[in-house]
Amino acid sequence: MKKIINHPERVVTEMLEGLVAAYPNQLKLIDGRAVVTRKDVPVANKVGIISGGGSGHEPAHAGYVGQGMLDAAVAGEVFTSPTPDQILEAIKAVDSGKGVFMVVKNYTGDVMNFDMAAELAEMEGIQVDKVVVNDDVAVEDSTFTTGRRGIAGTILVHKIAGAKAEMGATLADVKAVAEKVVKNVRSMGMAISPCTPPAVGKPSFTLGENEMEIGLGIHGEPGTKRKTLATADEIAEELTDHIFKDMPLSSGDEVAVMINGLGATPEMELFIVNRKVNQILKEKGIGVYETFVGNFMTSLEMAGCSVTLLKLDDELKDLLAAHANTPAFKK
Amino acid sequence: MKKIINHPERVVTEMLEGLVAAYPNQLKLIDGRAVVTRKDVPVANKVGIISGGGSGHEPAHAGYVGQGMLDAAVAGEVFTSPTPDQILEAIKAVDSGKGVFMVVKNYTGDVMNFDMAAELAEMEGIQVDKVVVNDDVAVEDSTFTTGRRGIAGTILVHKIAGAKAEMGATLADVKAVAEKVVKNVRSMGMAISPCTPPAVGKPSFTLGENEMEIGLGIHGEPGTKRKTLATADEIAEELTDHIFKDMPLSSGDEVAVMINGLGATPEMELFIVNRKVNQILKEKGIGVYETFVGNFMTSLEMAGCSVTLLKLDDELKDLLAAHANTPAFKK
Amino acid sequence: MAELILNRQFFVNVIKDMAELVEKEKDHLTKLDSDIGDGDHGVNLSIGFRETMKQLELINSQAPDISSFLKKVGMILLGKVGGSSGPLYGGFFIKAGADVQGKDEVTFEELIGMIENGVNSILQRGKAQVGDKTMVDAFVPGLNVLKDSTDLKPIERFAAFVEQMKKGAESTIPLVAKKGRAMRLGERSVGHKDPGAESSWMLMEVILNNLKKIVGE
Amino acid sequence: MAELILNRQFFVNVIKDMAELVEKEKDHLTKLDSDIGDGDHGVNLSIGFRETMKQLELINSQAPDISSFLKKVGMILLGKVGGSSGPLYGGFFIKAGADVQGKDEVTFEELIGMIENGVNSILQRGKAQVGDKTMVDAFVPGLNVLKDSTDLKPIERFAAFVEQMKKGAESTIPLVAKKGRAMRLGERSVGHKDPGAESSWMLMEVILNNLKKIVGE
Ligand SMILES: Nc1ncnc2c1ncn2[C@@H]1O[C@H](COP(=O)(O)OP(=O)(O)O)[C@@H](O)[C@H]1O
Ligand SMILES: Nc1ncnc2c1ncn2[C@@H]1O[C@H](COP(=O)(O)OP(=O)(O)O)[C@@H](O)[C@H]1O
Ligand SMILES: [Mg+2]
Ligand SMILES: [Mg+2]
Ligand SMILES: [Mg+2]
Ligand SMILES: [Mg+2]
Repeated sequence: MKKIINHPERVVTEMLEGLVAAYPNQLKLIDGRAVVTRKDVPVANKVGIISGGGSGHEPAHAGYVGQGMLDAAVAGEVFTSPTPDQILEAIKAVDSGKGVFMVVKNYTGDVMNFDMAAELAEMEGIQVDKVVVNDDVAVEDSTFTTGRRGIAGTILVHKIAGAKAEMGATLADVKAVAEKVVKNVRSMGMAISPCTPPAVGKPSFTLGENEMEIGLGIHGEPGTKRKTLATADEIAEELTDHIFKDMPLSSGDEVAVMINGLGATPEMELFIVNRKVNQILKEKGIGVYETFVGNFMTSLEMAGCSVTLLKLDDELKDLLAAHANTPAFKK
Repeated sequence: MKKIINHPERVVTEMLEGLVAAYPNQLKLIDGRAVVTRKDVPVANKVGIISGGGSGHEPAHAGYVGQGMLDAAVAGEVFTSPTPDQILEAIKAVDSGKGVFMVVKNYTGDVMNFDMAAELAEMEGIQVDKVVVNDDVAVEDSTFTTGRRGIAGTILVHKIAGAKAEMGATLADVKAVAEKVVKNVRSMGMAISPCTPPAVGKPSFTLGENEMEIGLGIHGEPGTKRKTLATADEIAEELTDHIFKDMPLSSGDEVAVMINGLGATPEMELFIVNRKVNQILKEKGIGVYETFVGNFMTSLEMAGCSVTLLKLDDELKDLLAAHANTPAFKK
Repeated sequence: MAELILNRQFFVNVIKDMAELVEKEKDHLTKLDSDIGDGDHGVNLSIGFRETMKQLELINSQAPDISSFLKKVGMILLGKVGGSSGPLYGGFFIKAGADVQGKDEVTFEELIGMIENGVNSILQRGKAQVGDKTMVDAFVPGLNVLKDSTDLKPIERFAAFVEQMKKGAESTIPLVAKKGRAMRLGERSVGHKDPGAESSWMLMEVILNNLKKIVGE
Repeated sequence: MAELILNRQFFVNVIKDMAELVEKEKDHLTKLDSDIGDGDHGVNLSIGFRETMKQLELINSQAPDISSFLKKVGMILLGKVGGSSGPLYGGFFIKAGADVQGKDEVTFEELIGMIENGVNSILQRGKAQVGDKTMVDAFVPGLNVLKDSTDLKPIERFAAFVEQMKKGAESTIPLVAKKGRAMRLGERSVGHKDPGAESSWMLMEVILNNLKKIVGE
C-alpha cells in the first residue's frame, strides 16, 4: 500500500485538521468528533443542513460545508458510517430552532446511524427530517445497502437543499425539494482500477490489465459486470443507456450533468467522457442546462468515473444556479 | 495502459471539445488549433493573458481560462510544447490593442515556441511580453529545461497577472507583477507512482512498492533522489525545507500555500500534508494568508504532490483575493 | 410469592455481566463474523462494553433513573461499537429505557415491556425480517414466546425466551443472508451461524442469570 | 564572371531538394536521435517538409517576394515539425527572409546575410553555445568560414562553409550534451553524433548543390 499518510488510524482526524487549517475563516472542527461545520453555525433563521458518511469520498462531505450547501458534515472512519453521537453533535451545532435536515446516502449503516441520531435529537426537542439518496441505477441491493446506493447525485441534493434552506425555507419545504431531486437524479459508475482502504492495506478487488468493472459502488463493492475495457465513447454510452432505461428522458427535457472522477482519473479522461455524454444528450434533443466535471464523490484512489443526470424544472434550475461558497463547490 | 479514452492520438482534441461542451457560455475552442479562449475575447481595453504548454497537466491550462485569469490557453500534445502557429492564433484572438502577456513555464520547448510566436505577432504589430515561471527548487537543469522548471506556482502567476490585467493595467505593469510573483514563488514535488502518456503506452518510470521519488517534474522526468517512502509529515518537512533553503522566510512574513495533487492522489492525503505544512509555517511564525489544496497542475495519473509557497506583499494579497471565475479556479 | 421487583442495581449488574460475557465470547463471535461478515463483531462489542465499564460508576451516579442509566449505556454503545450492531444494540438499550422514566425499580412485567421496546427498535432500525439471517431471527421468535407464555413463572418464562432465541440463532445456519454484510456472500453464507443472532441470545441469557440470582435459585 | 544572382525559383528548388533529402536521410537522422534523444528527428523533419511540399505551389504563387515565400515555409515547419527542431529550423527560414523584403532575386552576398540571420535566429532561440552538442556546433564555425573566406569564389566559399559544418557535426561526437533532450544522458551521450548537427550541414549542402547547378558546374 502506497499512501502519503502518517498512520492508517489517524487519516480521518488528520485530514479534517488539514482541511480546517486550509479554510480557517470558513470552517471549524468539533474537537474529537470528526464534525466539520460552517464557522457561523447555527445560522439564524435557517434550516440546518447536514450530511456525512464514511470517509474516503473526499471532497464529500466536508468539502461541501459552506454558504449555500451544508452547515455540517460528519465523517466516519474510511468507508464506515459515523456514529449517532457524532451525528447528534452535528445536529445540535447547526440547529437554529428551525430544524435540521439530513442528507443521507442509502447505505444500511448510514441510514441506521442517522435515524438513531435523529431520534435522539428529537428527544432533545430538535426537529429533524431527512432524505435518503439512492441515485445509483446499477443495483437494487448491494453489500452495503437495501435498495439502491447513494453516489455522486448526493452532491446535487446538497446544492439544491442547501440553496433552498439559505432562502429561509421551512424544514418541510427543504425536504420537499430534496425529495424532488432524489426522484429526478440517476447515476451510474465504472472503474478501471481499485482502491486500498488505509486500514485494510490491500486493494478492494483486482482487475486484469484489460478489464473494467461496470456499475460498482464507491466502496469497492462489486459491480454488475466485468468487461473488456472499452473506449471512452462506449463507456459513456453504456452508462447513459442504463440511466435512460431507468429514467426515460425525452426531447425538450433539460438536465444537469455531472461527470464524476473516482479519485485517480485524470481530468483529461473525464472531459473525454463528457464530450460523448454531451453529444448523446444533444442527439436526443435533451437540453444540457449545466455540466459539472471533476472529483465530487470519490473512492480514495480508485480510477474510473460516474455519470449523473438530474432532470430539471424551473425551481431546480434556480436553486442550482444560486450562490454557493464551499471549499469544493462554488457558484 | 488503462485509460478511459478513445484513441491516444485524439486525447487532446477530444478533451478540449469535452471542456468547451461543459462550459459553452464561458469558453470557446479555436477550431483545429487546440486553443481555448474566453468567449468574450478580445476583452476591450484589457491586456490579453495567455498561457499553455503540453497537455496532461489538466486543469492547466485551459481550466484557468475565464474572468480574472487567462484569456486563452494553448494546448500541445501530451507533454509536448504547442507550436508557434497555435500560440500566434491565441495571441491574435485575445489582443484588444493593449498587448498580450504570455505566462510560459520554463521548458526549452515552451520557451522557444512562445518566443517564436511572440516575434511573429510583433511582425504583425501586436505588442507581446512574457514571464518565464521557474518555481521548482528541485533542480537547476533537467531533461526538459535549462534552469529551473515551472510547475504548480504557475497557477498563482495566472491568478495574479490575470487580476492585474482585469483591473486595466498596462502590459508593463502586468509584466512587473508577474515577475514579482516569479521572484517570490517556490515549489517542490514528490511522487509515489508514475504516469503513462497515452501515446507512449508505458509508465514514465518505475518505483518499488516502498519507494518515493523526491523533486521530480511534471512529465515524469527523474527527480533528485529516490528514497524509502516516508510519512506525510516527513514528506511535508522535506519539501518545505528545500523551499526554505532557497527562499528564506522569517517570522512575520505572510505566504499563500498551494498543496497540489499530481492527478491520482486522494484529496485526503493532500489535506494530511497541508496539516503539517500549516504547522511548520505556524511554528516559524509565518502567516498563512490563504491555502489552496487540490489538483491544480497534474501529471496525468501520477500519484504524489507538490508544495508551493508564495511570499506575499499587500499588492499580491489584493490581487490574489480579486474576483476570478474559471472552470478550475473561482474566487 | 411476592412480585419480582428489579431495582437499578439489577441493571448495573446486568451491564457488568454483559461486559464480562463479551470479553469471554469475543473470539467466538469474531470468528463467526469472519466466516460470513467482516470479522469484527466480537471486537466491536468488546470496544463498546469496555468503554461502558470505564464510565459505569459515573453514569450510574449521575443518572436520575433506570431510563437515563440505560440511555447512557446505549449512547456509549452507539458511539463506540460502530458498524451495524452499534446502532442496533445501542438503540435496544435506549429504547428499553424509554417507558420507565422516573423509575428506580421496575416489575418483571415492565421488564418484558422494556425488552419488547428494545426489539422493536432493532426492527425499526434495521428493517430486517425473520429469515434474513440476522439477530432478528433470534429476537422475534424469542419475544413471541416471552409475551405469550403468561402461564409460566417469571424465571421459567424468561428461560423459555432465551431458549427460543438460542434456537432462533441456530435457525440462521441454513439461511441465505439478506441483510448486513453477509448479504454479499449470497449462497455462500449458507452453513454459518449469524454472529449477531448468537450474541443476542447470549446477552439475554445474562439477564436470565441475574433474575435467577434475585429469586435466589 | 557576372555577379551570381539567385531568383525565387532558386529558393523553390532548394526547398524541393531539401524535402527530397529529408526523405532519403529520414532513417539515418532518426537513428542518430534514438541514440541520444527521443528518436524522432528524421520523422519530425519529414512531417514538416512533406506538408511544405503539399503547399509549395500555392505559397509560391501567393508570396509577393522571396521574403514572404521563406516566411511561409518557415511557418509550416514551425507548425508541423514540432519539438526543438521545429522552432529552430522554422525560425531559420523566417529570419533568413527577413532582410530581403520586396525582392524577387538576391545576390550571393545577400544569401550569406540571409544565412547569417537564420543562424542568429537559432542562437537566439535555443541559447546554445558551441560545445553544447547541438546544430550550433555545425552552424557557428561554418558561418565564420563563410563570412571570412572573402578571397574564395562563391561556390568554393559556400563549399568551404558546408565542409566546415560537416566537421562541426563530427566534432559533436565526443561531446557531453548540454542542451536538448540528449542532456539527460549526461556522460552517456558521448560517442554519438548530434542529429541536428548532422541534418544542418546536409540541408546547407542542398543549397550548395543548387548554387553549382546555376553556375553550371
Ligand atoms: N439490518 C439489520 N437488522 C438486524 N440485524 C442486523 C442488520 N444488519 C446487520 N445485523 C446484525 O449485525 C451483525 C453484524 O454486526 P457487526 O459485525 O458488529 O457489524 P458490521 O456488519 O457493520 O461489521 C450481523 O451478524 C447481524 O446479526
Ligand atoms: N537549445 C538548442 N539549441 C540549438 N539546437 C538544439 C537545441 N535543442 C535541441 N537542439 C537540436 O535539435 C535536435 C533535436 O531535434 P528533434 O529531435 O527534432 O527535437 P526533440 O529533441 O524535441 O525531439 C538536436 O539534435 C539538436 O541539434
Ligand atoms: Mg462485522
Ligand atoms: Mg464492521
Ligand atoms: Mg528528437
Ligand atoms: Mg521529440
